[in-house]
Amino acid sequence: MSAATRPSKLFKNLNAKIASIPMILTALCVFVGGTTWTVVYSFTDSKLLPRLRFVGIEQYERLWASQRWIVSIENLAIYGILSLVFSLVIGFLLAALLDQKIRFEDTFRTIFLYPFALSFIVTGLVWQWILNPQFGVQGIVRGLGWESFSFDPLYNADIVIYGIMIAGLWQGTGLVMCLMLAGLRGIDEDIWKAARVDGIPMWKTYLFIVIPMMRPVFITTLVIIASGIVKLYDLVVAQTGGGPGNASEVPAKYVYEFMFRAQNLGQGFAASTMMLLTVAIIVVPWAYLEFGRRR
Amino acid sequence: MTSVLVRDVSLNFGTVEVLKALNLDVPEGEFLVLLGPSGCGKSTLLNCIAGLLDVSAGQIFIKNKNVTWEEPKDRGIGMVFQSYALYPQMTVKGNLSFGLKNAGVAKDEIEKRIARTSEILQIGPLLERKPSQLSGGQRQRVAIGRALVRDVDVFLFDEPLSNLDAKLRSELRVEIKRLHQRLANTMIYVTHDQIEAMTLADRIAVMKGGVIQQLDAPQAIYNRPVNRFVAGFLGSPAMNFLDGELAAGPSFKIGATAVPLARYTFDGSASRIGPAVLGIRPEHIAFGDAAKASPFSQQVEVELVEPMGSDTLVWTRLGSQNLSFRVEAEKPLTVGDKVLIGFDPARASIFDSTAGNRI
Amino acid sequence: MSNPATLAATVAGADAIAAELGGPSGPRPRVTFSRRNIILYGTLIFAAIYYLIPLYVMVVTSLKGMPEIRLGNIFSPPIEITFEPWVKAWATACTGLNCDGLSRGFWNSVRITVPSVVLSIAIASVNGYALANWRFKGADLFFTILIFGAFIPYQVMIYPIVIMLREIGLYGSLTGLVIVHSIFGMPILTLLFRNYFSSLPEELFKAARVDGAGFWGIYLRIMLPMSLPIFVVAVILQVTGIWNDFLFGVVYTRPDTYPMTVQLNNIVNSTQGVKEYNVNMAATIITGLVPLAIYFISGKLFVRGIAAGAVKG
Amino acid sequence: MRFGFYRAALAASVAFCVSAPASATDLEVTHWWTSGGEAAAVAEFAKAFDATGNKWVDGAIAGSGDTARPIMISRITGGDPMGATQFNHGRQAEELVQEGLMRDLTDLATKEEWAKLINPPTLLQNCTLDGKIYCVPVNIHSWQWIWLSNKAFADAGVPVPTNWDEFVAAAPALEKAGKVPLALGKQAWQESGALNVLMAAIVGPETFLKVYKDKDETVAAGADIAKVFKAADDARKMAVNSNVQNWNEATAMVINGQAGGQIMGDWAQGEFQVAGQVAGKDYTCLPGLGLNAVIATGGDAFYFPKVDNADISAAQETLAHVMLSPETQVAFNLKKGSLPVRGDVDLTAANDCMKKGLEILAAGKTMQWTDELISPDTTQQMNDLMAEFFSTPTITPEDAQKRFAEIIAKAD
Repeated sequence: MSAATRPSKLFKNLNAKIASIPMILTALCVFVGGTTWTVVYSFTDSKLLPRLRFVGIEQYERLWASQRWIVSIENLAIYGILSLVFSLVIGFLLAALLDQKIRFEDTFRTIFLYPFALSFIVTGLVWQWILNPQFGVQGIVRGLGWESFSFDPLYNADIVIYGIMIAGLWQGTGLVMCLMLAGLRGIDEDIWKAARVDGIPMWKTYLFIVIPMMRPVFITTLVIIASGIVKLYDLVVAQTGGGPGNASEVPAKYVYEFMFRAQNLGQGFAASTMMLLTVAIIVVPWAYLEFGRRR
Repeated sequence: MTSVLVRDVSLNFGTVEVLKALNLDVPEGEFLVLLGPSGCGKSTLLNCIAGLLDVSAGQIFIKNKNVTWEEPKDRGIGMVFQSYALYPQMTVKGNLSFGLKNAGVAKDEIEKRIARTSEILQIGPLLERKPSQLSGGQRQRVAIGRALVRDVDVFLFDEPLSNLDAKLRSELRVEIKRLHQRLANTMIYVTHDQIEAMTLADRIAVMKGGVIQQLDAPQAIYNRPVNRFVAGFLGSPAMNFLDGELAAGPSFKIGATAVPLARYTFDGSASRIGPAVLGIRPEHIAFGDAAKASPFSQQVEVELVEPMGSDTLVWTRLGSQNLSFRVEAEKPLTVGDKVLIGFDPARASIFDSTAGNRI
Repeated sequence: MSNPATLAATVAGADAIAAELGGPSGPRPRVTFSRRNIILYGTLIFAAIYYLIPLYVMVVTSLKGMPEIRLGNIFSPPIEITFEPWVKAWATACTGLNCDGLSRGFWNSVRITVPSVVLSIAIASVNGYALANWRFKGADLFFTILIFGAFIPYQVMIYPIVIMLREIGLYGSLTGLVIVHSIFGMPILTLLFRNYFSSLPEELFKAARVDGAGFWGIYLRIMLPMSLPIFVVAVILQVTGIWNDFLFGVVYTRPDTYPMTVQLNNIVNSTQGVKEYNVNMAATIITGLVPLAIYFISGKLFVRGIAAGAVKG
Repeated sequence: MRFGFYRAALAASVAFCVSAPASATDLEVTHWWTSGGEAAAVAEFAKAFDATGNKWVDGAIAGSGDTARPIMISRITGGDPMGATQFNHGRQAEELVQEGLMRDLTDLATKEEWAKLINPPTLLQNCTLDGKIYCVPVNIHSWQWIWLSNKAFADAGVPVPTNWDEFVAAAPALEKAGKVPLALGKQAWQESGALNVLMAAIVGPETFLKVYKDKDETVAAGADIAKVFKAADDARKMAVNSNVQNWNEATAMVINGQAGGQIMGDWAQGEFQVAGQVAGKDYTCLPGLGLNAVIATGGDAFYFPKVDNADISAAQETLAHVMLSPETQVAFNLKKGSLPVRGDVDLTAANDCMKKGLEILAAGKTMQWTDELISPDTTQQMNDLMAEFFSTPTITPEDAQKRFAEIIAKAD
């Protein structure tokens, strides 16, 4: 009984590999290649055009000495943490409410979801308008006679980032709600029956039984929300342009403006490298554990 | 003639060894059952034979051909799955013909084979339906048909009846057995249900931890299990195990009681002195008058009665250890009754108390 | 209790039972305005108002004339409804020298969106399928990189991609833009498809392999017909994303193929003295109509698809 | 070889076309002129160019140069250049020229004697690199203006000021009348622009150049500049209630009398014109804030990316020629509110403000502006600083000046 010649390892699952070529190319050329390129050029003094004139870590020194960059980082941290928490909490609450076998579920769901169809630019413009102190909410409340009422988040440097968050949540929570609703629908009905018979209050059932069961949904949601947060740019530009002053600057905007407005690619690349580094430190080990080691 | 030969097959998932240098030789036309608890590697072995999993080491031969690196479709096998795995968007007919079309079988030949298969399985009237319009039993019949229609030498069944209710299960069990008698193909059947194993198999391979514990005819395994695991896994209600001590004589001491072992056939040359476990099946324990004739008998008190229709399982205590025995349903026993029980040590099994091997 | 004798014998106790019988019987009454319902619907309606206000403001404003807008209240309904702003936004608003409003970009957007959606979904679904069912060596590494890619701000990638497209000679062409959209849609879509395909019973895949179907055979004949829900999700996400895209559309194409969003930006940002809010709002709504329509039409399927794509991780 | 053949064929066809009116070539021109006055002005270019038998394909991208520039640069470096593109002349396109991506216009310039026509000569210098000319300046824009609303001052019952100091003094009266004294769009470039205008006006061109040209940080940290920051502090206080973003929205506040004045370049004039206002009657303009009547000669220029297509090359030359022709210069600049780049054109149609500018120009009182002196990178840092300063009342003028001096010390 002679053994057949062993097919080369490379040709095993050949079709699967061929089909994955676009993915592999994207991963290697665009994401790894582009990232490497960015990192390399962050050590140069490239201005308008990328040039390989190395200047060591000069760009990084300048980056961390920049007040604007510090503000950007702080803003992203505040916005990121709060909008992550609020998206998840609001999204989950809305989903839980919709899951109570209510009437008009379709209507409510559509209402919560439709903002997601609109771009950040549109979202920013509309909310900029609603939050405008002259003719927006503040103006109207004052018009009703409450003269001292003050609500001008976009014009107050201390709270402007929250003003942006109001709009961001408006746009994004619908999708989170949908994901959560889907997760809730996937929970075995028997769990609810068991909890009811055992007399466990509803909130406890959600908190200690249902939410832990929805781990995969939370992970998908987390990836989607978090990737959106890091990229936060359009919304800020449309709503405040980074203002008042630089109170609502975010890293992605810093990157963009140094690359193209200030024509200092090196500085822009240094800032992007810092962003990518942060993302890599958080995402890669986690993604590897989450997705890589699955059996 | 050997139909399926598994030689030194190992399979690792990372550092976990799922199959350990496993050997198996299935003669042509045999109905072999792989039996074991979940996680014992029985389904994994079946998937390896089917070619759905790549082995880490070793070889697999089907019909004397080394198929270790062959694609599943080229191995000459048909497979039936637990969840039926019918293609939901295709009709029954589409399901049956899918594999044949892939293999490039001529149209009229496909028609012929489908006609024959649906005749054998009586699924003729279902041919134009979608799987979602079928009942569980019908679905599984179609799934069997899908394997049948391929006209192959070896059928692989992966727990095909587990998703069915008890009644359907026993019906289909009989049908599979008839099918095997009619076709006389080699069949390898994975199950965790020992009744299926006992009723269907020519031989049973009992597996645990990626290793075949015992491979033998059902009755042999039932009567002379090689270790405590096999003994406990086969038989319902389960075998009684009594801890005690092997003593010279030879006899087996349970507390103050001694069971004479003169009629027991010892295996090999293991130590016949020291702590051991005596296993005796409930149906091998005699009761009342019959017990008097047994080489060993003892007066016990009834603690619990489980009527099962055809007979009754009675729970009692020997020394401080639980013991159950079977009596005919007509015998009216109630809790508290004092009765005489006894058994023939020749029908018992004695195991090493640590390794669990048969002594 | 079927025995009348027994019934008669227990007459003494019947009073007690009668008292019991007078108690709850039949279906439990439902109170429409129970506290629970008030809180439940109250919260939902409150939330719905928050979500609807911007849409209301947009619509109302787009139907007002400029003098009315200057008067102030953005929430008050139009006194005199005018469709002028809509007409202007669609047909006559100027950007630079071109005064044909959004109409100019509409077909460009369609021409960009359709192939981009098709290609990106085709690639991502095959990726997801390969990752879920074929798991070749190294696949997980690429997948991890892809997830990492989801977090890269687009702006960072503008330059490297300009260079890549230039090198392969696709810069400025529609093909180039379609590729760019496929690349940036890939991470999240692949994740969803991969999750979806791993949630399908694995035995189905095994059965198909035993039946002799290959990589493509299984994908096309078995997997695709079962994947309507996740395809709906993917289509919605991609249509929304690509239709609303401004950055790639403007950087990687040329003026004759600029998408609608470029016109929107031009209309909204080229202010002529006073901002024409009504025209801006009308333009905004018109631009959003396509994705909005898709949402409204496919609402239920979306949740079902998401359920399939996200629930199993 | 085939390629060579095509070249020859193309050259032949070009030679054929030169005598006959040029065959219709589509030339894509990108720019960021989309506001009312700007669009009207650019239409003049298009009209003149179309009259030559070619076709102007408009590639307007709204949202100021910051949105448009990355797109233009990507297009040029991506190998898919447009026919012509706007840049502020100065240092924005420097590297593109160095990379050899822009077309050398020296031959045309020599033929048409641009050196003689263009006034002031610094304009052409800004288009020159290593002795070669790469761009066509089309207008002169000066930042140093304050635009005052006559109506606002009338409402407040105070006379229209004639210089910055009077303006500051009039602010309380304006506020009392419910006006915003100074309209200022909350965008960084407007805020740092205002600072530079104040600097040029208060300390004069010499000190200004010491700071920006010589990058002298001791001057930047000195007492003169301290006065400038003090004035910026005044401006900050006066603009507290100015809740607009875009420059033309701020201008609109001046136009409708909501605000007293706005510091803004001469392009604001186009907005007054579109609104039908008359200089001197409805609004007043003070060059150099009424303190120091000098104007900077920044402005817009058109660059022509290198292309391989002979038809387009020919069209590029035609466009360059058209842009500098006297008629187009007049028509364009009247609409744009800027000054023409040649001294030999007839501008009798110009209004009050423009005439003021022309006089200053004729008197040779010009200076270089930041676009030409500092890199976009430094400009960005300036913008960031001023954005912070104008929106954060807690930053004292002294702090701001200290940080300003640091930027100047590291400027390039």
